Amino acid sequence: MVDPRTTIINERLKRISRIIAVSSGKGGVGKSLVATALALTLSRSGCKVGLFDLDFTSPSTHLILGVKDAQPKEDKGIIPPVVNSLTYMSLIYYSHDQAAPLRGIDTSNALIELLAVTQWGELDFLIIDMPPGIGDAVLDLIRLVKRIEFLIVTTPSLLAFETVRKQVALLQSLKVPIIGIVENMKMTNAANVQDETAKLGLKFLAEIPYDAKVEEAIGDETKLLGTVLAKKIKQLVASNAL
Amino acid sequence: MVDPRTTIINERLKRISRIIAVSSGKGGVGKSLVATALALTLSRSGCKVGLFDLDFTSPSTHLILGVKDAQPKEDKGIIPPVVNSLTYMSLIYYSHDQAAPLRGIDTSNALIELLAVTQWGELDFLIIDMPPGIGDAVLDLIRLVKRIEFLIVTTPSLLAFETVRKQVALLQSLKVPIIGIVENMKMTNAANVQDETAKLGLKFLAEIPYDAKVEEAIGDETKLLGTVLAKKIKQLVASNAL
Amino acid sequence: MHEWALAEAVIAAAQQIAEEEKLKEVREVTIKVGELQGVEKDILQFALSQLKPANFKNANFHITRAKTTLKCRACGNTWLFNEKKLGKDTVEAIHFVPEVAHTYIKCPKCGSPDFEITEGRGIWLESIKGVR
Amino acid sequence: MHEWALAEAVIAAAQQIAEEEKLKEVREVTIKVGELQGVEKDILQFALSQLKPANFKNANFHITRAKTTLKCRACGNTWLFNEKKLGKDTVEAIHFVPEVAHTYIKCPKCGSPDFEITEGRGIWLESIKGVR
Ligand SMILES: Nc1ncnc2c1ncn2[C@@H]1O[C@H](COP(=O)(O)OP(=O)(O)O)[C@@H](O)[C@H]1O
Ligand SMILES: Nc1ncnc2c1ncn2[C@@H]1O[C@H](COP(=O)(O)OP(=O)(O)O)[C@@H](O)[C@H]1O
Ligand SMILES: [Mg+2]
Ligand SMILES: [Mg+2]
Ligand SMILES: [Mg+2]
Ligand SMILES: [Mg+2]
Ligand code: NI
Ligand code: NI
Ligand SMILES: [Zn+2]
Ligand SMILES: [Zn+2]
Repeated sequence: MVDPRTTIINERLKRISRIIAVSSGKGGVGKSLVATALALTLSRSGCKVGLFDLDFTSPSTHLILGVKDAQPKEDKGIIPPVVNSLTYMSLIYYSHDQAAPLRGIDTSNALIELLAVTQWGELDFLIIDMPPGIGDAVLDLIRLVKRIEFLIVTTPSLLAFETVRKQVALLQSLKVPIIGIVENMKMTNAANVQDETAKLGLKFLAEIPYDAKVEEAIGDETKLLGTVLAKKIKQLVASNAL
Repeated sequence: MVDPRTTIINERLKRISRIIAVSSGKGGVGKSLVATALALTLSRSGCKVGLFDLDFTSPSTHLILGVKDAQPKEDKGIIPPVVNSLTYMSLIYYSHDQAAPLRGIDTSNALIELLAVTQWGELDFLIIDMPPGIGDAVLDLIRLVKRIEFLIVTTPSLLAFETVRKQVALLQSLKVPIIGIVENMKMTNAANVQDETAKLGLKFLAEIPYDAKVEEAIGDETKLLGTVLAKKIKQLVASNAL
Repeated sequence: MHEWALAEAVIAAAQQIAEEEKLKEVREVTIKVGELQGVEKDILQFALSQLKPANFKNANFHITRAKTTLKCRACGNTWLFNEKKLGKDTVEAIHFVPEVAHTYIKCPKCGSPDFEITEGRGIWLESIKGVR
Repeated sequence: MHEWALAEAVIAAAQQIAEEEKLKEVREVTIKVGELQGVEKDILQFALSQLKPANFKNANFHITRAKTTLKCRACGNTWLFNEKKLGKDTVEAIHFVPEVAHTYIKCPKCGSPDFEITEGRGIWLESIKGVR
C-alpha cells in the first residue's frame, strides 16, 4: 500500500520560484503578521505571490487579511482564490470558523493533501505561515518540499530566542537553508538577538518595533501596510536580503 | 497488544487534589509565565504544588524558574526534584538544552510515559504548562486525566481570542471544566475580552497588564514574584476564584 | 473534479514503482479509495485513462472502494462513517481535506472529535503488475 | 528501578483485561519489552512478582525482548537501534522517555531525526491466559 500523494508534491510546486516558511520555535512572536506583510509587500512590488496558512489548529492569516467568503475552485485540483492580490490557501475554507482539533498525524495528512492537490500556478513566491514549534508541519516541509527555505521570527525575549536556537540547530544540522532571523516586537534597543544571530552564522534581517497600530490594522490591508511592521518588511524586501 | 501505561495514569494522580492545565489556542500569550507564577503563588500560600511542563518542543518553565542541574530520582518510578519549592517535571531532564523535534505521536507517547511513571506524591495542585493549540497534548489530557480542569490564557488581541473561542467551544462540547479566562499583556483598558468571556458563560479571572519587568525577572523567582503579573495572580488566588 | 490531481499523483507514484521494479510495461494498477473522501470512481477512472503515459497504454485501473472505519481514542468505540448523516457542504469539505472530519464528526458514543481514521481515509495504490 | 512503575501499569492493565474476560484466576501474562527503553528484565520480573494480586498468585510472567526498528520518514531507510553507539547518559534518558531518541539519534543514511519507532519502543501486554 503506497500513499501516492507525496510523489506529486514537488511537481505541483515546480512553477514556484521560491518557497519560504515563516517559522519560529515559539508561538505569538508575529509569524502570521510577518508572513502576511511579507506576502503583501512582495505582491505590491510586482511579484506573483501565494500565501499558505499551515497553522491548521489556530489559523490567523484570514483574520489579518480580512478574508470574507472566498472559496477555492475545483478544476483538475484545487485552485485557491486570489485575496488582496494573493493566491491564498487556508484550511478555513473547509473548517470555517469552527475548531479543527487535529493531532499531529492529522496535521501531516491535511498538509500532504493540500500540497498534493493545490494548483498554485506560476508564482514568484509562496509564503507559508507556520504553526509554532518544531513538530509535524516543520518536519513534513523539510522532508517533502525540496526547495523549502526558512525565515525565522523571534522576539527579544530569552524565552523566544532559546527555542529559536534549538530550531536553528535542527535546520542547520539538516542543511536546510535559513534566510535569516527577524526580531519582532522590540521595545528597547538591546542588541542581544542581533549578536546571537551573528554567532549562529545567520543573517539578521530586520528589527521591528512593537507597534500598537498593528492590532487596529487586523482585517484591513491598507492599514496593515501603513504600520511600522510593514515598513520594516518593505525595507527588507527592497534591500534584496531575501 | 495492549499499551499498559494508560491504565495506571489516574492511579498515579489520585493523591493530587486539583489538576489544572494552563492552556491557550494561541502561542505566546503568557501561558508559561502564568503557570509558573500560579504554581509559585499557590506554594507560597501553603499548598503543596507540582509544575509539569508539557510544552515538549519548546519548554520554557525551566528558564523562568532558573532551574540549574536538578534531576529526578528513580525509585519505584520517577520522583521529580523540588525546585523553588515546586515538585517540578520537564522533558528537559532528558533532552537537556537540545532540540526535541517531536511529532504529535511522539508528544503523545512521551506525555503518556511521564504520566504513567512520575510519582508526584501528595499535592494540593498540579499545574500543567501546555503547548499552544488544540493538538495531541490537549486531546490526551482530556481523554486520559479524569479530573483535568482548564485555565485559559488570552491576550486582548483578536488573533488570540478567536483561537481561544474555538478551544472553549471544543472543551464545552466535551463538558471539560474551564476555570475561567485570564487576559494577559493588556496595554489599553478595552473590555472586549471581559465581555466576550461573559458571553461564553465563563468566569473572567484576571487582567494582567503588560509589564516590562517580566523579562528581567526570567530566571529569578524573587523578581518574578515582584512583578505586576505575579501580583495579579496572587489576587486571583486570594479571591478564591480558582 | 479535483480527482484529476489525485489521478496525477497515482500515475506519478505508479510510474516511480514501475521504474524501481524495472517494468517495461504496466498492465494492472489496483487503487483503493476510501469512502471518507468520497472520490468519484468514474471521474478518477476517466482522469487515469487520459493521463496514461506510453508504458501504461495497456494498463487496467482497478478501483475498489473501502468503507471508512473510525475509532474513538477517548472511549474506544468503533463505527462506520456514513455520509448520509452529514450536510452537503460538510461532505464536500471532507472530500477536499478528510481531516476536517474532526471538525464535523463526533464519536456517537462519547461525543469526542478525537478519533482515528483507521481505514478508508483517502486514496491508496494497492498493487501494480506489469512485464519486465 | 522505575521498572516498578511500569510493572504496576502491567498489573493494572492485566487486571482490567481479566475482569473484562471474567477470568477468576490469571495463569500466564506475556509481556514484550522493546530494546529502545532498555527495561531490565530481572527488575521487571521481580517487581511483577511482588505486585501480584490474589487472583494472579499462580501467574507466570513471560517477558520477551523485541529489537527496535527505526524507519526514517525523510528517506525511507530502516535500521536497528544499537545502544552501544550511544553514551551512558543518552541511554539512560531514552530509558525514561524513549521519545528523546529524536534528540540524540539521526538516520544513519540522511541524518534526519524524523524517524518512526516502528517496533520495540516500550512495554506491551501481549496476551493473558487464565481460567473462568
Ligand atoms: N510588531 C508588532 N507590534 C505590535 N503587535 C504585534 C507585532 N507583531 C505581532 N503583534 C501582535 O502579537 C500577536 C502575535 O502575532 P502573530 O502574528 O499572531 O504571531 P504568531 O503567528 O507567531 O503566533 C498578535 O496579537 C499580533 O497582533
Ligand atoms: N504580563 C506580561 N508582561 C510583559 N511580558 C509578558 C507578560 N506575560 C508574558 N510576557 C512575555 O511574553 C512572552 C510569551 O510568554 P510565555 O509565558 O512564554 O507565553 P506562552 O507560554 O503562552 O508561549 C515571553 O517573552 C514573556 O516574557
Ligand atoms: Mg500564527
Ligand atoms: Mg509556553
Ligand atoms: Mg461524493
Ligand atoms: Mg539498560
Ligand atoms: Ni473533487
Ligand atoms: Ni528504570
Ligand atoms: Zn468515544
Ligand atoms: Zn533518512
